[in-house]
Amino acid sequence: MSAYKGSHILSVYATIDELIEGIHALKKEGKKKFSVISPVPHHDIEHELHPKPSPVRVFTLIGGLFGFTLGWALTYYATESYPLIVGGKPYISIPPYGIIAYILTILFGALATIAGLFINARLPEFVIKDAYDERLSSDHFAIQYYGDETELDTVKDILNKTGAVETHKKIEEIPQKNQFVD
Amino acid sequence: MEIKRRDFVKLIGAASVATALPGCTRQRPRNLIPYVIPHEEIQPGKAVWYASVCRECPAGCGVHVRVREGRAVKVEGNPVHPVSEGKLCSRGHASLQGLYNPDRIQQPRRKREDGRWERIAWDDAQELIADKIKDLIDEGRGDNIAFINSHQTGSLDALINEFLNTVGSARRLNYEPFGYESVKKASDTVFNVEKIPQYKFNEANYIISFGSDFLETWMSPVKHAREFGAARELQNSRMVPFLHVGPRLSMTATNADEFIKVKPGREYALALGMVHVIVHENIARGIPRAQLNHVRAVVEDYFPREVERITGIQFEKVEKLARTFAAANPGLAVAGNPSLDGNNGALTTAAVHLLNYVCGNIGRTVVFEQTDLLENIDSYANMRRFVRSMKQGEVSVLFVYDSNPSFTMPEASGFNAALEKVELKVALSSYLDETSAQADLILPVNSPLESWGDYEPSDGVYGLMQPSMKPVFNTRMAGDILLSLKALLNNDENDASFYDYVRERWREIHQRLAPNTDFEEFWVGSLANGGRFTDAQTMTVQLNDRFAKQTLEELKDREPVEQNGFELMTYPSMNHYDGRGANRPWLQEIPDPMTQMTWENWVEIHPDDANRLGIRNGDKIEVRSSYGVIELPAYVYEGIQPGVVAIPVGQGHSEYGRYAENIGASPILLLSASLADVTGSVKWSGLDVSVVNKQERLRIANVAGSDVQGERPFLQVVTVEELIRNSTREEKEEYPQIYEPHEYPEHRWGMTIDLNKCIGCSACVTACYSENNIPVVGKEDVRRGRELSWIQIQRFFDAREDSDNGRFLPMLCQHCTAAPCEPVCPVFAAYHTNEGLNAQVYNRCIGTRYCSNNCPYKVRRFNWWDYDFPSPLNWQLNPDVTVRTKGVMEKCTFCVQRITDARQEARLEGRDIRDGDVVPACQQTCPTDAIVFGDLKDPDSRVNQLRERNKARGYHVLNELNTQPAVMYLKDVVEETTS
Amino acid sequence: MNQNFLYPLYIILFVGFTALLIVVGCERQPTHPRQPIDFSHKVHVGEYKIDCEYCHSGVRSGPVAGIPSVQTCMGCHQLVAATEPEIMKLREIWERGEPIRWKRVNVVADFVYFDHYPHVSEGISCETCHGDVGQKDELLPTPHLHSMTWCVDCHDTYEASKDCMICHR
Amino acid sequence: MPSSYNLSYTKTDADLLNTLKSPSKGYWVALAILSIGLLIGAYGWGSQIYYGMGMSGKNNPVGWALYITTFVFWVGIAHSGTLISAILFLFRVRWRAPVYRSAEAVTVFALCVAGLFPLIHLGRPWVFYWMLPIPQMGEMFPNFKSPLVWDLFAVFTYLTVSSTFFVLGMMPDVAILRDKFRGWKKKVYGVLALGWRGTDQQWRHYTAAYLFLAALATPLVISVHSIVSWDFAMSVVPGWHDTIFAPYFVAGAIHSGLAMVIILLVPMRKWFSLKEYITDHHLASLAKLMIFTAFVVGFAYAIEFFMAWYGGDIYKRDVFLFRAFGPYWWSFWGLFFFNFILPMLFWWHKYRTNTVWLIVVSIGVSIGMWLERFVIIVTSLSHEYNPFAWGSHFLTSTEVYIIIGSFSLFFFLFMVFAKILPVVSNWEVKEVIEPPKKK
Repeated sequence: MSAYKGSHILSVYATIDELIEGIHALKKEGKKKFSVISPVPHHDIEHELHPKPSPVRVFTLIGGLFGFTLGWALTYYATESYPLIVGGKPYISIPPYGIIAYILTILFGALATIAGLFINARLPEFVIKDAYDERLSSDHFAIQYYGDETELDTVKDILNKTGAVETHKKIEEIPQKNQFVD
Repeated sequence: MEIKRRDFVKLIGAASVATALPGCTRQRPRNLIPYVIPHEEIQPGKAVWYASVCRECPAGCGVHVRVREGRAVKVEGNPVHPVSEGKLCSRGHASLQGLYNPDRIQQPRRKREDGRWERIAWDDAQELIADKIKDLIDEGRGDNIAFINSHQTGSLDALINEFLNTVGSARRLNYEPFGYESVKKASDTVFNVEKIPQYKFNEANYIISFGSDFLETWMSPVKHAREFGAARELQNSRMVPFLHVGPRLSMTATNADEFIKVKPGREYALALGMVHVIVHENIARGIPRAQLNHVRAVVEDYFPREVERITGIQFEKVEKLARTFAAANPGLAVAGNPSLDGNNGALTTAAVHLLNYVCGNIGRTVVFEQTDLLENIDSYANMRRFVRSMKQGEVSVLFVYDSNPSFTMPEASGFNAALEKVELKVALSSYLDETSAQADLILPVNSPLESWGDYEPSDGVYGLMQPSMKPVFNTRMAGDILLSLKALLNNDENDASFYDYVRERWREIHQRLAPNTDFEEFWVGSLANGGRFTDAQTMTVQLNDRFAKQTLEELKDREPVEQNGFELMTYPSMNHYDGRGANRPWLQEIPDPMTQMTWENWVEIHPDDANRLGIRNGDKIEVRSSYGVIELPAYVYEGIQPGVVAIPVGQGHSEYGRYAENIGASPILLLSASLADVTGSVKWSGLDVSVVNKQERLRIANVAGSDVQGERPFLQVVTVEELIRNSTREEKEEYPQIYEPHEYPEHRWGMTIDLNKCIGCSACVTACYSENNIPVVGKEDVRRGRELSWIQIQRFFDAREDSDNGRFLPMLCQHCTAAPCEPVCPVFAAYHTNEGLNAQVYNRCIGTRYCSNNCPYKVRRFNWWDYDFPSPLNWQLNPDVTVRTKGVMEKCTFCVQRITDARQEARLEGRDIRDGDVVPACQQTCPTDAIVFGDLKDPDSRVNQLRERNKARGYHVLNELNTQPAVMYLKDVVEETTS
Repeated sequence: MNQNFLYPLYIILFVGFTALLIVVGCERQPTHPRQPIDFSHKVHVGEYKIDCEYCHSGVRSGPVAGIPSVQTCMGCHQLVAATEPEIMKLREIWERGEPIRWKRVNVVADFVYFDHYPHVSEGISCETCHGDVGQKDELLPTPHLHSMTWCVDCHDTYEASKDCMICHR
Repeated sequence: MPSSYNLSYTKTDADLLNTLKSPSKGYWVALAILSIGLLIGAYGWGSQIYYGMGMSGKNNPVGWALYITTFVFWVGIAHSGTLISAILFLFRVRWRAPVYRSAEAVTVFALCVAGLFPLIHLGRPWVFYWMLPIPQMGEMFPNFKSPLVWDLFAVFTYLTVSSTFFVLGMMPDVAILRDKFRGWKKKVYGVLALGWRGTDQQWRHYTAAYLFLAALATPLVISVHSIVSWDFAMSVVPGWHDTIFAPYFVAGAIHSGLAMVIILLVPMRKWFSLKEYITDHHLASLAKLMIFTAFVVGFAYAIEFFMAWYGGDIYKRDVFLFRAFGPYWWSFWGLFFFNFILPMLFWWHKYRTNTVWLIVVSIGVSIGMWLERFVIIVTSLSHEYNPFAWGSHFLTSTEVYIIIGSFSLFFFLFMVFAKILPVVSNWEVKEVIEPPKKK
């Protein structure tokens, strides 16, 4: 999903050039409440949007740190709860426990990354509620614009001029409480 | 795992009831006298010990039987019995498997017309016999009744004679396949007494064996091993030298400081040569001057160069040996192994008697006693005469008790054919062996562990047997059967029991030994003691005046004809003796110490011969004599003379239960029927045979992964010279430690094993099987390397460059301080206790086998299957030790159950565990005391003292791995045989 | 978190299989043993306050507490309550000279070696483990006696050794 | 490199759909054969659980044999996927795009198969959960000092990370399938696509997550096989106790992984007509990489032998002599030939562009790598410290059944995957070709 909510239109483009033109047209009008849909991330699009770094990396870091701590805590607690001598080694032995901590760092780092992606990208969403066009995943592009109905109509005209082949419209009822329940 | 202990616990209820209700069952043993625990009551969960006598061979060791909840679970030596002194051999331990053998005959059986067996009631069976005997007596043919039994003394012996007297017969054969005829003959020739002397190895200063395997099977192996162990105790880095001269590197030979290989039957020349040197050099102490010339004349031909010609031993060596032996004062020379019977056995023994005589050893290390009990054994000549009378129809009723002549008599003797002429053959036997299979009636007898009785192995040693448990099956004591028969014959209603009979006989002993005491006290004391033991009454012997050069010549057996190129040598098997041990699974599974073969019989053949015939280990070869032919796997063995093949006796049963049947072939089938010329014994050796390579690989189960250790210092040996030179040098013990060592708050259990004393007899292995419920895996799994022995007697032939002798390394869990097996276990099934045990928690084990991979000693054993203990073998299981299920690792625990017991015992008495409280099963039974266990934290403990005294010999196997084992080995020592 | 559908399938198979193995591998405990005689601890212990060790006499000298012999029963029941039907049963058994085939109630795993003496001698009361049998007419299995957790907890409380070899060998 | 593609967005989509068409008869026959293989494996394992570990050919010295060999083999195979997808991703290697999906599939399925072997080789598999880090019997945990527990953690983590990586990478492609199909398939793929629409925000988090996963997977892949190697290197067994083991195992893993990828790519590219995606150039690149890995493993063999000689430890020296000249000589020389000599063919352009030779050499390397583990495990254990305890492994039918089952399971999973999910990463191919433009 995107950072915006509510009623929107979806203008579908057949080529990337026209899409870029559409983005330019919107920018010229000073309209910013849109997102771009593409089958692949493309540097031309990124160039237009100047995205901020994704917060997923924070999740990765926190997950990793958690795993690291858990690894040491688990091994330490396990040893303390039933201390048994093996092979003449000390009860708390750093090298083997470090391996456990290392592995758990990666495991929880990875799990947290996935969690970060899902939280930030608002996934999974098993039934797509927003306007969508099936060509978008393969070879078409789209601009999704959010706004009230009057604004949407003007935007639709702007985009149509830049070569949008089709426009879908989705009007949300107000209030829009439980929108992102999934 | 579930069944067994549950059964035991069920029994607990029954056991306490049984104590409360005396005399409620017929077969209940009376007045059992517990030895260790006073007879207040049997307490469930605690063991009771009964003293008895082992009857697995004629040696007659005293035993203690450990009984839990009414079941015998372990046999150990009786410490006060002069033969065993607390020790026991493998065969003794396996008597339990005779008791609980799943193939025991469970009730009386009669053979039907069609040859199948049917059940018969005891009374019917006994009446049937009595009727037959009555008929015979009425016809005046009472002497047509005959009795063959294994060697018996005491009450049963007397009762058999009494029974035969009642019916008016004298046909009684005290039959043992290995009857030591050559020793008797030699004593008769040299000293004019037809007796078998007692040998005192612990009193000798020099030991020479002329082919006598006295540590394995010869006469009284446990006693000999015990005394040998004492003799080989190091005193100031020196010990009693031991030289073995013989045809084959037997286990006894391999323990010698020097083994001189000679062709079988030529050992006598060395003995005579030594006598020659001694009498000519005037160093003979034992004989009056007057006899010196007599002896000189006898041995005049055997000057050392002649000895060199006969035996190949250099004449200088002969001279040196003679001088050293004469100087020993006293030394001990022994000879008379059955395997030389028929091959100058009598001559060798006579020569050795002479050697002992001239050195003054007679009466000191070789003692003739007033009553020699082995002399009653009937020779093969008597058996042959008996076969002839059977053939002539002079035997109508034959009783065979605890003897298997159909198997042990040479096939060519015609025993089996003659047996068919006997109208009624009654087997008083527990097993369906070759003889009972031909019987008309089998009356199953109690195992010795279920029986009353007595046995005198030697003069003054009265061993008393008492039942340790109720009979497992519907069997009776042989004595009771004979008494019932006697009563039936006399129409006597009085049902006397053998128990009363034994007691009556002990009244006589009471009169003789302690007439002034109360008999009841004497009896109870004897039961608790396991018998009464007094000093033997010895007799002095003198050289037979008529003994002359010619006499020696007469003792010579005919030179073997060499047509087919090989001379056959047979010898009693270490584990199976004459074959009676073959149905004990432990004895099948525990490897022969020298060849490390299991579940197998084999032909030992020299590598030169083997190369010539293209034979490799395990190839099927055919051995053919004029009397028979057998096929067996080859064992290519350096320890045998070229031109000789050796086969152990004991395997190749066609009957005798699931464990004995169809294993190998019996060499007895090859033997000649005729008597040995001189002694009248079976010609166990010296037969001419041909050997053919059958070009087929057989699946042999040999435990040895390698016969040599190469550069690996697993088994270390020093000569006394080296020992004296380096007497202060110690093994480098301290390695840098990364980790702070753990403290042992109370004890640190450890073990010291003196390799110099280990003779390889494997009694410890059997004891361990018995104590720790180790399953027998069978031939196929042994072949695959899956045997489960916790302690293994590993044998290497190359421990010293200058000798090919095999040496033994008892390998068991080393209980390392820094054990490699422990940290790799993912679930803490292997861990270290704070008493230093490397513990294995079976119920925690998930079976990764990682610990086993990581054990450098390879002493961990994995349960590849759920092993079967066919009923009633499962009754033997020690209830104190978990029976392991499939998928679980197991290993030596230092008998942790005994440690726990000792701790509990100490706790009950309110004290700490003392040194000697904990004796693991292996140490307990070790005849030579090679194994010592104890607390390493206690500086005064025996185990520490031993280490302290033998610093220069102590080493840890794989010390460089820094596993810091708790087991320390003391290096094997080689003494010089000549000085 | 739904993913490639093979993955959950795999997990389901895995878990199911494991569960099967665990069920197969577990020993079952007897649930409700039917005793040959309706012996009541409530009567003996609860009402008549007979000491446990009067019948279970082995606890101070060895590992096993022991089940009393028929003679012990008859010691009292020659006279006491001799006409009760259950006691008549007992008498019959006594006269036949048979042991009473009691059913085991608590079956501790074979690899557990419990020794009464050290526990009793340290003053642990019978009730601590066996519960208040004086309240019960019929004894049913005591689940905690089969749980190592329970043993270990108590050893922790009393600071007794937790060495595995104490109970397993 | 994009110039090498003559593709368009529509074409790639069509090709993608093409791979998912109803399978041919041959496919079903192959699947049926593999199912039989699976049943054989299940029978083998079942009988082993029922009768005991004795059904396999192990014994006292050789406590581990074919199961652990095959376990290490599959873990090694698994490494190819992560190598190609994560490491080449981090290095921005562009030919990675069309091949990495199948490589990841190899990783996941090989790990699934490998994960079974520690269970199979347990004496008491029904209590395997005692190894898991959960308190048992009150407060008993597994022994974290045991390399097997590290192994469990490592393999479990690896399976988790690689399968999430796999599933995550597939999400945009599954979205295509969702949009292309109708009916029940649309619903199924719709669920699997998790509502992916491809907005710029989604792509932003997605690429970030993808990058971090790749960054985590890279040290993981190195450490997993290092830890697997420590199962051996942490022991005292001569021939196992080697410091070189970790890099040696990782190199070996990559070597075998490459081979397995080639084995799967070549027929796939033929059957699914993917020649335009997986070009001869790609295959040749893999082959060149294989020369490199062959040299790495060859170097490791040489160093092992050098150390055995130079180290002066008689036990280790004897094990290496035993490997080369003992009864297992065939396995030792076999591995040397297959792993080192045979890949040298790829020096010649002719061989590395010939698909038949590619397959032959790759199969050879797979065999060789299996033999390598066999040699390491079985010969070392057969000839350990105690000469009296030497002994050798013997082959049993149960072991063969289980190994057949393991290979069947792997190929079964892969074949099912190839027919229901995109075997080529469509979106990443699109990334490197020209987007639709105005003419």
